[in-house]
Amino acid sequence: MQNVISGAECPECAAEIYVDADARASEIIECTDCRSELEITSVRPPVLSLAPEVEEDWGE
Amino acid sequence: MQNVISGAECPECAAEIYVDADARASEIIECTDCRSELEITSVRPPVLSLAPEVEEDWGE
Amino acid sequence: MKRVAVIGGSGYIGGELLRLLTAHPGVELAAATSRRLGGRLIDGVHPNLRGRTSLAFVDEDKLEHYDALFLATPHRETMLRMPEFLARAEVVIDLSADFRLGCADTYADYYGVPHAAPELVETFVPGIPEFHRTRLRTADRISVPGCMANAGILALTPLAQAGLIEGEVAVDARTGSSGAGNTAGPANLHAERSGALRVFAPTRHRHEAEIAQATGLPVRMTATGVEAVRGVQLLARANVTGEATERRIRAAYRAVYRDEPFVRIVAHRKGLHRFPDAKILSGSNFCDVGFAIDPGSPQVTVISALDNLVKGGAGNAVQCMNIRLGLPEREGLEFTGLHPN
Amino acid sequence: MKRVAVIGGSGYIGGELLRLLTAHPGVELAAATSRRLGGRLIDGVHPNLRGRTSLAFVDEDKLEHYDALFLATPHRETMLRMPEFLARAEVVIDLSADFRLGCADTYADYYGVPHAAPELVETFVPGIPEFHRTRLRTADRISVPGCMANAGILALTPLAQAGLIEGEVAVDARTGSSGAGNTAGPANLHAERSGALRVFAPTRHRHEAEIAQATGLPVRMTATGVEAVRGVQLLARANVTGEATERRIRAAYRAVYRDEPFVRIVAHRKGLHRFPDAKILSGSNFCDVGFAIDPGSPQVTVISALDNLVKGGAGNAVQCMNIRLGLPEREGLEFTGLHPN
Amino acid sequence: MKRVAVIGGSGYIGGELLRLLTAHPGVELAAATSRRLGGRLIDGVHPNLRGRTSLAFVDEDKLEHYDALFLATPHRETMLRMPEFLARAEVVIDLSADFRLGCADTYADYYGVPHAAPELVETFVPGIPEFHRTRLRTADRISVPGCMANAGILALTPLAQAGLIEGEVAVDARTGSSGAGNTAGPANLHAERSGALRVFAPTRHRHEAEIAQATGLPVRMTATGVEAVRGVQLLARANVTGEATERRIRAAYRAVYRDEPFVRIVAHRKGLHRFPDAKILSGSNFCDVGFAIDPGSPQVTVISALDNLVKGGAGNAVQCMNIRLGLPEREGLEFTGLHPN
Amino acid sequence: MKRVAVIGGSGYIGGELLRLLTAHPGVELAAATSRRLGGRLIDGVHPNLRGRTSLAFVDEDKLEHYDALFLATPHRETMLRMPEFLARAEVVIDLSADFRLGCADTYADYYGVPHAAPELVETFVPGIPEFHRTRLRTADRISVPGCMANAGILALTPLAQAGLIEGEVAVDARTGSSGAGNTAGPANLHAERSGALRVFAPTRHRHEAEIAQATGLPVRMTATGVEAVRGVQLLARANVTGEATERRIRAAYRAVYRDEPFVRIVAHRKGLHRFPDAKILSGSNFCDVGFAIDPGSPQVTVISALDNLVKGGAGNAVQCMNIRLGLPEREGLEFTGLHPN
Ligand SMILES: NC(=O)c1ccc[n+]([C@@H]2O[C@H](COP(=O)([O-])OP(=O)(O)OC[C@H]3O[C@@H](n4cnc5c(N)ncnc54)[C@H](OP(=O)(O)O)[C@@H]3O)[C@@H](O)[C@H]2O)c1
Ligand SMILES: NC(=O)c1ccc[n+]([C@@H]2O[C@H](COP(=O)([O-])OP(=O)(O)OC[C@H]3O[C@@H](n4cnc5c(N)ncnc54)[C@H](OP(=O)(O)O)[C@@H]3O)[C@@H](O)[C@H]2O)c1
Ligand SMILES: NC(=O)c1ccc[n+]([C@@H]2O[C@H](COP(=O)([O-])OP(=O)(O)OC[C@H]3O[C@@H](n4cnc5c(N)ncnc54)[C@H](OP(=O)(O)O)[C@@H]3O)[C@@H](O)[C@H]2O)c1
Ligand SMILES: NC(=O)c1ccc[n+]([C@@H]2O[C@H](COP(=O)([O-])OP(=O)(O)OC[C@H]3O[C@@H](n4cnc5c(N)ncnc54)[C@H](OP(=O)(O)O)[C@@H]3O)[C@@H](O)[C@H]2O)c1
Ligand SMILES: [Zn+2]
Ligand SMILES: [Zn+2]
Repeated sequence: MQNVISGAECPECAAEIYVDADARASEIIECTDCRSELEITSVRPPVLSLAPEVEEDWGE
Repeated sequence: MQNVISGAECPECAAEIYVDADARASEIIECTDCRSELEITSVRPPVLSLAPEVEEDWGE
Repeated sequence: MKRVAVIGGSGYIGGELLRLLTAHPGVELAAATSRRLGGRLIDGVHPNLRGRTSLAFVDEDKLEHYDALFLATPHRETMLRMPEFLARAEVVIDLSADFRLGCADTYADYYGVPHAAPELVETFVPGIPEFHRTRLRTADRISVPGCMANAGILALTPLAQAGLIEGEVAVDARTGSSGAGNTAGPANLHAERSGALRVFAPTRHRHEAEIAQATGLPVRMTATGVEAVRGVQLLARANVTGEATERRIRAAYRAVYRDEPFVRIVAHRKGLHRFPDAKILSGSNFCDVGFAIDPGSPQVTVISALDNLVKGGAGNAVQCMNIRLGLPEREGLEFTGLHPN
Repeated sequence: MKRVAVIGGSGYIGGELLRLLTAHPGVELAAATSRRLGGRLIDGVHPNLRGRTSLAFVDEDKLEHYDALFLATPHRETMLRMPEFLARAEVVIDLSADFRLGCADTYADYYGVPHAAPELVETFVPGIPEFHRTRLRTADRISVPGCMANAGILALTPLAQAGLIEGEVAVDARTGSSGAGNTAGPANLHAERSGALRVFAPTRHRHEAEIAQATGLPVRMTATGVEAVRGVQLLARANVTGEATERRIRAAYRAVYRDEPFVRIVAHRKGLHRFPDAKILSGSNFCDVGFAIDPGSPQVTVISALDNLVKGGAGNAVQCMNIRLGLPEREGLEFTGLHPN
Repeated sequence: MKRVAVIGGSGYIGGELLRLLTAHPGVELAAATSRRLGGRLIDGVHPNLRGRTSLAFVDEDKLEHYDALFLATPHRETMLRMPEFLARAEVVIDLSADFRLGCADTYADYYGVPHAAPELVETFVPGIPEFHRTRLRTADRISVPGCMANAGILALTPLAQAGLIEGEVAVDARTGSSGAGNTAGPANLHAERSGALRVFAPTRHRHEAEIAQATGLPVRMTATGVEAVRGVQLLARANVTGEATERRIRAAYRAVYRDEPFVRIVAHRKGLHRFPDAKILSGSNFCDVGFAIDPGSPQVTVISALDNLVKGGAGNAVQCMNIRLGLPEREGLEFTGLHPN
Repeated sequence: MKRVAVIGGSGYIGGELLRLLTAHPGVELAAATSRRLGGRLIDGVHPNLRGRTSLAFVDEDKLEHYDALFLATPHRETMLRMPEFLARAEVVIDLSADFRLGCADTYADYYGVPHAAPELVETFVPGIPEFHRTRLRTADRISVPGCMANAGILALTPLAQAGLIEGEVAVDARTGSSGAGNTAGPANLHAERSGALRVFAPTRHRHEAEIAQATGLPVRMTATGVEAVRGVQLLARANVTGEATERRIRAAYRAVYRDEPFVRIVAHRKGLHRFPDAKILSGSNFCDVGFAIDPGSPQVTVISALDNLVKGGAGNAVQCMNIRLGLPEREGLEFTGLHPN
């Protein structure tokens, strides 16, 4: 794996999330476990918050 | 491959057929290429003839 | 190289074993039996093996002694012949249902006949690597779980072990047609089975007993045949002890499956593929396990899926063999699965 | 002859209404609207109607006044336009979800938006002939239940009314792809949807609220998309008050459905077709209802099936129309269903 | 009311006849035989008939004399018993292949056995209303064409009669699994047949002889089993005499089919449903016929589709019956077909 | 280790390339692009890759220089961007249709637009290992044939090269829905596409031009969408020069394919699987080729089948890459295929 910073946690499911070392605050990344969209609130130390969700309609 | 005798030919499709060294005359084997049922007429030298076919009905 | 053989090689589980074993770099497939097709090329009934093997089925009297012997023979018949089979190999891996249930009464209850060899049952180790890996390393007799049973065991055991479930578990299983083997009859005639939603076991499906035994939970199970050749999906509901939160449930699964090579946790918030679906698992040895919480409800809904012929049978058996023979556990089982499919 | 019209005639429910109404001897199909396809022949999108009608879709501004008007338009949008629709016909039969739930809060909770016309909701009579036939005879506003909801309501109401159920009911629904309508998107792309076992609602499917309201029972519902174009099958589990015997359950169903034209009790001991299966119901207006008892258990397993576009939608709506307009209740709905299919 | 009966009522064609005849307002279904299921309710094997009839199968020795008798029995066996059948009814309508081919040598060639009753063959009128309606009005013996044969005959005869075809016609047929009847065997096991593209007749399918006889054209035919329960689609290619223009071809079809109740010309420039597709024909008595021209090529590509059990069998037979018994030709055959399906 | 990348990684061919390349022991998948999904995990749209890779899609501006670059982008658009792509890699392997046809007029004729980079076309070597292996060893630009085209080329070239065919070849292709890519629209909506027998190209399918070019034979081609996600089957008819005997035809195939790793001759006298069927080829890189002779007729019927995403696309492309990069030709392509499936 490239240059990543560990220590962030998904606020939804507590997965450990690796943030790219060259990421910037306000970038959106996905949680690998629950696939929530997470906003990088801070890079050092890495802090994540839940990004606003676009509703998906699973209809049927 | 185990002990086999080569040189026989499928009378239907000309595939080269390998006959087990311990096969006996009148045994039925399958042609690997066209899947005809072949009767071993002679083992040494190996000679094969087409075995009588059981009709298959592919219906529909 | 280890030499292995398959009894009942002409059936669907037999064929799947042949697919996996002919491509397995660590073993030599030495023989596959069929009572009906002795002498015929095995790719005649398993056309996917064309070009992969020139093996023909052998009659049972041609059998030798093997490092491992797989039994892909029907339940109720396998137990009658187990003593002969045990004499033929170092390790016997049984895919039938006959040596899965520890209690002979339960067997009689679910299979309708008394067990023919009750004294042998406890000599078998369950073929469930996720929970019996250590014992499997030295097991000479392995009994692989049923296809739906395995989907249920892998879905529920982590929660049961973590003490997260209370009361009865309601299990609803859906299965493809290959689960019933390749004997033609009115029930699996294409025109009847195609597109069916056939509740063939509204209560008391046999795999209920296996899940209950493995998890220690009271289980009620229904089973429905759905349009598919391969594939099992299982949906279970249970009450959660304490608060039913995503974190507690997910933590229990993570703790158990973090390093498992063939179990994936699939419970996503978005996307088209949020929960386990057998559609993408055909041919692969994965069991996908997921769950959902209904905020405000004390229940958890658990979903799992696998290919009945692979992680639900032949693949799982090969995984057990790998463990027992000291081969890399994933060897011969790396196929990814297809999408779309 | 009564003159009827369909709003949203280009969709799947709209098309099914057109199929039934063009062949109905007691009414004249006077108009079908489409916003996209005004002026185009209706058999362009509904090719089964070739040779059956030469009607073209009309724009809404061409609408006149009708004896009955069917609304086959999306939920959330139908409520916005209900006042206009009500002005257009003696009887309005709404197939959308907007006027099914009596409680505006429940609507908001399940549909994610506040109700736009809460004052109108109670003016609608539920389009469930089996339980509201008398009111339907004079109802000017009819709200037809959802496809899975109707399967659940018909399966559970007789037991609920007989006081045979206690505690929560767990409902597991399976549905074909036409239930999602004809708007193309990633979720119903053939390569993705084909062969899927997609748990699209692991908890809280919207029809849960309808079943709970109609039966008075607490309900938890999951829904899975299965390989089928048409068809819903529903499997429910509940605890029985008192002894769970076949006789008590069957008696409850018989008492309610003995003379119903479109509900059949299917719970057989043998045969290939022991329980309801949507496979044989395509095109027919039947809802089949069955059940099973697990001796020694306090539970009943209830199974029902229907064609979502017919008894789960357009057929049921036509049945309501027949009742309301004084036509024979079965008229135009006699198609038997196909086997094999 | 005319009294009719069905021999071989337990099979797929038999079941389809029962579906149509129980719902037919102009006749009374008096008896349906089965050698295996005498005394059993007919809705046991034909579950779609639940609630529609309480008839049970009868043994053949219970047969009386009928206005019309349908034979839904296998080829090669029907001819052996034809004399008995002829004695049982005013009109015999045979759905087997045994009395379709005028030439006994051709029969022997395609069916592998000599014909057992060659003297009877010419006493049968072909059950093809589109080309033998007048003779059918008074025919006491009717031999209905094969399912793929009828699709071919209806597709090609108008062009043949108009002298538009020269040289050999290449016919490629695709068929669903119900075309093979309901006897279970390896070939129609769901897991094998599902999703198959099985070229079961790469050359010389039996229906080739029927199409050649009816059209007078030299025909070469292949047949492939595709994923479907019902449905036949046929694609044919031929060289056109003179200029191959859409106008000439369409005119030939129009001239013949303009007033036919059950043949539709489907050859559109746009839309999703430009050519005949069996998918929307399930249960209906339509045969859709279309064609395409490749500008600059001397060929025409002809496409037709039907439901093998309806216009390819039972429905066509009922249409013949209607003609013969003086009933309205469409009676009992009005089902529109489903979309989507 | 060689570093490779995929443009258009979010599509169906892109996803199949990712499946094969992530599991390929001889190369490192360095990047996959998507314009829509940059930054998203690739297993979001390709759920089969869960646990196999943690790669995310990248925007094109993140691309570096690679040993090999695969283009899984649409025709008509790929040619516009080819110069940029060529600058990005040692070897470019194009899966689009844009550089397959040697003649710019033919391209314009079949694709409806003039070619944007006609001067580049002849710099591409056809990605057909069976007939261009030597040139592929050093080719820097490879253009892989279309899915149906490849099935046709592999089926017909041996006969054409042996001079066994005279006159026009009639090709009839059947294809699954993944052949159309993953853009949702009315044509591939599940409810419409499921169970369809849709003649979407009654004449002049685009792959006709590719087959004609590769074989030198005049070809007329039709194409029908059938119920399948993956899979192409092709049936062709041609007149044989000289006597049409099994031996002559089989000898021609044997001579060419005897040592080919991924072409199997399947033309059997008996069994359920006598001819090529795509059903057992899903996920595998085989193309099965078979034929039948009608004794007494001058024609041969040729049948071939493959998985459109593998030997019809991504697998074939990886085979070309293996050849070009000096890797073992079968590497990463050994998957056997499933039966039943
Ligand atoms: N299908 C599944 O998804 C699945 C999953 C897990 C476990 N299993 C278990 O695996 C076993 C095989 O299942 P299957 O689905 O493969 O069934 P199958 O397709 O019916 O195959 C069973 C094979 O066993 C052979 N056989 C039958 N009776 C035998 C006997 N008395 N002695 C020796 N061989 C006999 C038969 O071959 P010949 O007649 O040619 O000798 C037959 O091909 C069963 O116990 C089943 O419960 C199945
Ligand atoms: N599918 C089922 O199984 C089923 C069963 C029971 C009830 N329902 C309900 O029936 C309704 C229709 O469902 P469906 O499956 O037929 O959906 P659909 O296929 O998407 O059709 C809806 C039709 O409504 C029209 N439409 C959309 N928005 C409209 C608006 N604002 N005003 C007027 N017309 C509008 C559209 O036609 P144009 O764009 O051409 O105008 C469209 O064809 C929904 O409320 C659904 O919940 C569906
Ligand atoms: N399937 C089609 O699409 C189709 C279309 C057009 C025409 N046909 C023709 O229709 C006929 C029936 O086809 P099917 O598909 O319905 O076949 P099927 O499902 O196999 O049914 C044939 C029925 O005939 C009965 N039967 C068999 N042998 C008999 C005998 N010697 N005497 C009296 N009854 C006998 C059997 O019933 P019991 O064993 O219960 O007595 C069986 O159910 C065949 O001739 C077929 O070629 C079929
Ligand atoms: N499907 C088959 O069976 C098959 C077989 C052989 C060859 N092919 C050929 O392979 C190519 C891809 O087919 P497919 O079936 O995979 O189609 P697809 O599923 O539609 O995927 C095409 C992908 O290309 C990307 N794309 C579209 N326009 C682009 C552009 N202008 N620049 C860069 N990327 C672009 C899109 O990704 P984003 O929008 O995410 O960027 C899209 O996911 C086509 O040329 C097709 O003819 C297909
Ligand atoms: Zn998370
Ligand atoms: Zn041969």
